[in-house]
Amino acid sequence: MSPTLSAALEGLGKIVFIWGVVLAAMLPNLIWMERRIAGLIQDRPGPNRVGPFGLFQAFADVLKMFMKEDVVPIYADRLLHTLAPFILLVPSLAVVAVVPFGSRIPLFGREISLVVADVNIGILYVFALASVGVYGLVLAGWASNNKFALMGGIRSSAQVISYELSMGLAAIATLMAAGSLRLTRVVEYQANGTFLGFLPLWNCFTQPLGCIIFIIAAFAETNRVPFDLPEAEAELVAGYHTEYSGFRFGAFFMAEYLNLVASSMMMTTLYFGGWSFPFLPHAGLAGGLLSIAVFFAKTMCFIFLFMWVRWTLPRFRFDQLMDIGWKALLPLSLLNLLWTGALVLLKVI
Amino acid sequence: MTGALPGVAPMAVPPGAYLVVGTLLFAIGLAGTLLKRNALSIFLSIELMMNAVNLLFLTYARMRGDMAGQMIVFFVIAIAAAEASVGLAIFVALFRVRRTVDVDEIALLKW
Amino acid sequence: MNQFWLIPVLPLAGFVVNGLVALLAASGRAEAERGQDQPKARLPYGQRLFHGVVGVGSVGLAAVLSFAALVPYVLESLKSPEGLAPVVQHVYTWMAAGDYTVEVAFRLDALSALMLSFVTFVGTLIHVYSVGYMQDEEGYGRYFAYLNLFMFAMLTLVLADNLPLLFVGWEGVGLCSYLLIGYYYDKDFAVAAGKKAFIANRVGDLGMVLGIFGIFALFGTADFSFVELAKRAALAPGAHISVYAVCLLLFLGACGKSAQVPLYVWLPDAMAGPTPVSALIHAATMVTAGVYLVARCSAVFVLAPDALTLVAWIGAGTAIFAASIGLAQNDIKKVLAYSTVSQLGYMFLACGVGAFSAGMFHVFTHAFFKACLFLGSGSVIMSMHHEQDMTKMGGLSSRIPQTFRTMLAATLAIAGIFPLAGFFSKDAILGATAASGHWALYAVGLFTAGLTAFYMFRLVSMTFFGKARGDAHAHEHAHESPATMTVPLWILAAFSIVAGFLGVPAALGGTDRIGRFLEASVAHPEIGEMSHGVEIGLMLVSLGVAVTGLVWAWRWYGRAEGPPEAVSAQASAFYARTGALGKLVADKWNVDEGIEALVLSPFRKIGTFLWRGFDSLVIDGIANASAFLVELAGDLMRFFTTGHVRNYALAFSLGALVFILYVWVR
Amino acid sequence: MPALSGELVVFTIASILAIGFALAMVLQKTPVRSVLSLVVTFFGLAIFSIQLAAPFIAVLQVFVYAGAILVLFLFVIMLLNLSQEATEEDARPIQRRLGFVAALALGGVLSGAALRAPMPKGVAPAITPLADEIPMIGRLLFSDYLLAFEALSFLLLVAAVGALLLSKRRFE
Repeated sequence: MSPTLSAALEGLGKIVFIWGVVLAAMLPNLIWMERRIAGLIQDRPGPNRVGPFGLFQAFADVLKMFMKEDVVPIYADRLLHTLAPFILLVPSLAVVAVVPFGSRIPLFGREISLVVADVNIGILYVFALASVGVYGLVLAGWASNNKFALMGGIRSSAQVISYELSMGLAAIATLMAAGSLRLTRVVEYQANGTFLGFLPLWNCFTQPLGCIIFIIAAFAETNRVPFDLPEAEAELVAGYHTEYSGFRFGAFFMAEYLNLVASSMMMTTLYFGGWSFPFLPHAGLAGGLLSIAVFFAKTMCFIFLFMWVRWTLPRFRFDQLMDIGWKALLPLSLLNLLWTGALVLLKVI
Repeated sequence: MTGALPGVAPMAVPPGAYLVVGTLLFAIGLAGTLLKRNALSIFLSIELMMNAVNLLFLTYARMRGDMAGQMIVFFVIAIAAAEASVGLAIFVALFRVRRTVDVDEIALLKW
Repeated sequence: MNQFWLIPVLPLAGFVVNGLVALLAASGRAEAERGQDQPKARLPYGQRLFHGVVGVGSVGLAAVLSFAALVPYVLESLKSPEGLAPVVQHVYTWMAAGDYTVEVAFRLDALSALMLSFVTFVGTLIHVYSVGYMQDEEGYGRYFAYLNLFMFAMLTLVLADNLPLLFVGWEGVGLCSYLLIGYYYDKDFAVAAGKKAFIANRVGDLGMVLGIFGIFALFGTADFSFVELAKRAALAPGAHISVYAVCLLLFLGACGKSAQVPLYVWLPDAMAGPTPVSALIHAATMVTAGVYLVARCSAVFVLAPDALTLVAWIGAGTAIFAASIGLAQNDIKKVLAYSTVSQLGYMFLACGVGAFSAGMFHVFTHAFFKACLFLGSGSVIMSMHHEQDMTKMGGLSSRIPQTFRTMLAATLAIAGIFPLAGFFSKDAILGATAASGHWALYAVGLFTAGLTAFYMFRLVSMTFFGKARGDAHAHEHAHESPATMTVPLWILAAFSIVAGFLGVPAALGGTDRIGRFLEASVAHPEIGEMSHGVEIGLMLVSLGVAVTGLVWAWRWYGRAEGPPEAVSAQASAFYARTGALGKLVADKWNVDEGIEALVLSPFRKIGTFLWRGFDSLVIDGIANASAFLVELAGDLMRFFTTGHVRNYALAFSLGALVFILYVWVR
Repeated sequence: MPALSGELVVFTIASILAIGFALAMVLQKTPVRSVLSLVVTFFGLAIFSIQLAAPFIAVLQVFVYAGAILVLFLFVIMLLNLSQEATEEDARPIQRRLGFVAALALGGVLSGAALRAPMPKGVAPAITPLADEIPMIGRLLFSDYLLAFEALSFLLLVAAVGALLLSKRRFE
């Protein structure tokens, strides 16, 4: 096999694997999971009829959506109205490409790095895409030609721009610690080393403040409760997707869960050591496979956290949201930057 | 494109092509600036012009193998951010008073 | 005691302390009195005590120090036939330019010792006097601060070892003179008088500065070592200035400071200041600085006999001119002011005929009796509740006997009555003038002596004799001054009587100690010999003239009495007896009017022309024309100024297009 | 003629996208659509940047321009609810014609000038290996461009304060 061809095959394999896992294995189950967790928290069974434990409920839901009529309001901007859900989908899918989902596995005589694209500007790339994602919401809101939708769109643009700032500043601290924008380097840095002698050198331990800020900002970026003001069903009917139905509403639905997955992956990668876990080997074939398992386990934990929070906390008011973003998170993220800088300077980490 | 180091490889595309695209984008932006009447559209056109110039800078930097061009672009982008925030704030304030952002209706330069 | 740099520094410290405290107190007072209608004029006793102690103390200490320095020096000097070499003390280098350095250095030699003695002595007495005289004044602290500053400047002037440093003192005393003349800054005439003094002095100072440059050009140094060079006539090679010119320039400076014709006009007006200031600055010390300068540079003047002759004539002319004006003044201080000018003329006359030591002798004696007279007049004025017009006085001899007696002694001294101080010093001058063979100058001097006796006795007669004129109430309440004022008077009167014995001429069996003492410092060119018999004869003649003047004044004014209506008669008595000439004299020879007509008015006309003709028409025309052009251009540009930002952007890009094309095509 | 390589293909597609959507941006009557067209143009420009060995700039362009500035534009447009451009006739038709001419002429002249400028012969010298680019930019920012960098930070602060003040409602 020529090197070029084998490299191409390797890349293709990784792409198929990661997107296959995310789209085919995780997404449908997430829908089921969310509803079951909601049931758990609200002390009710949740979906349990379709298939064992109601596991096929997601397929039933998707089928239902595809069957429904796809309505486009008459005064809507037809092109943008159609485009908006897919604009929302693309960035989340693209983010997954740079996430290192495992260490290296030796396969077919090759040392395979378990990341689709190990770009040198990894973190920036993630933020660039995340910042573009907001177009989907804004356009959906605007194109619908509906005042509730418009309000949702405006809210989401303001919210995303505001929280992107704190999120970025928090993430900059992690790359300061690792000394690279490359996500594989960030994970390797966390995997090799200890903090204070007994803790793994995970960023969540060295910069707890940054970690909390990032998580909060991630909630806001994904428009999840308690930051789901763009949809805010109590005020704006359904916010930006008021005028969506059927297949395109399903796309929004999917995008939301994709965002959830992508955010959880980023949290895992940036703050919780990615695919590494103390005392577990990650070299060799077995270690490589184990690292993949560790990574997805951590990701699932965060997904669970998202859902847990969603069914637990009430929603913020918009002015509260802005206050938290600008008056609390932004200064705190600067403080975190200082803190991390001091740690780096004092050679503690 | 992993593994490829574009900085080391010779340019596969003639630099002149970048320059022509850059100047064309600049001209389009200029046309927008001169022909549009919505202040925000004019502003957008100006952003396009700036980015066209950025492209020229990057091309020259690549041609000369010099980082200075990239640094200038970095600064241009940062200044554009400042300019956009202030400019848009001005338009918002203006709109509150005049209920329009049509530049032909806000001929305040002649008083 | 050779740390005599402390002598000027002590009053400086006094100035700083007094000035700061006065400033703080004044600001505090302004704070406290905000909203009150009547500001309290008189300071609290504590403050007055503080200012008095600091003011008098610093100057008194300086006086003690200076006597501690100069008494041993003088005694030592009188023992050696050649005199002692000057003691010079370097403090620090002020400026260094190439090879030449200007040091802050102080010098004690015969001349400065003489000046130092009476400056500190009289200065201290006047400070003490001021404690009483100024007690009702609001600016008590300010007054003492200025007076201390003046003492610092005067002592710097006297002790300086080089002309630049001397010039510092020279300008310093000028500044203080200005400040103190304008002490009553809320009175227009005082402010005007201050400005007049300042401006007149600037004219002289210009000559002074140029004269210093000239000295430097002539001798290559401005240290007083040039005096030695001048004695050997060792001019620097390639000096492009004549000694004559340098002497004239220096003399111009001296004229300004010492109020000689034609720059004397400021001194009579300077009487607007408080009377002790008149006594200290405008009679005893500062105004003699010019004489001191000429004496200091006497060796240079000797090299230019023509310049000396000019000095003599200016001096004599000033003497008789000022004396004649003094004849008809009714303001008691004005009389004394013109008297001062006249006496200064005498001093320059002495210098002019080559008798520099005689001139300095007169400076010395004059300091005592003129200070005494001024302080006495201050006492009179105070007792008359600030009345200065002599026609409203009279009969005060019984009301203020101490003042009367001391002033009478000083009057006799200035009139040249044997054996008081003025007799010896004036006669030294007249004798030297006669010996030099300038009989015309002698005649002028002699006549002036008669005039002096006349106007001085006229002053005494109008003030103290006869019956009270003017406000009877004021006369009844006239009271003797406090001891702080009378004690200095007595001391000064005593010195007016005895100071002359320092210079008893050989003809009267003396040894002219002061003359011999000064020989070390000033030039003493050959003047000419006179036998003792002739000298005694001349003395008798001048004594006779003086007595004649006294008697004449007594006959005209001594018994003048009568009710208040007689005031005008009293005033016009002089005109009645002297006719048109008297009127002219009483009008001060119309000098101020002449200056107005010949100098100021042309200047004003030129100024008016420049204003109306040049500025209004040409300058404003240019300005207006350019404004018009701009307006025109603006009208033109208005067409392009649409206010539409897109038009501007279009014009901008078209301009850019043209520019790029130009660059490309070129 | 350079060989038809993958890079050239990418360039061609990107330039068609960039120019096409730039034109669309100008021709659109709807501000929102203009913004979206510009976003696409910027993505084309980002591709150029990557091709010109400036991936950092490319990401920055997407991040700052597409992700922040243009979202801000959208926000303002939606806040002011601007839907259509004014339709009535231009008061000064000369502006329209002259503007068109000027843009055309300037574009022509500038491309001409750019093309006629002397090109470096042979292989362009390497900027840096890709991996070292970002640390290098960081080092340059804090050494050679320190003054500019600090001035820039001050400018951003002033701009933030200014924007805040301008957009604040004044309660009298």
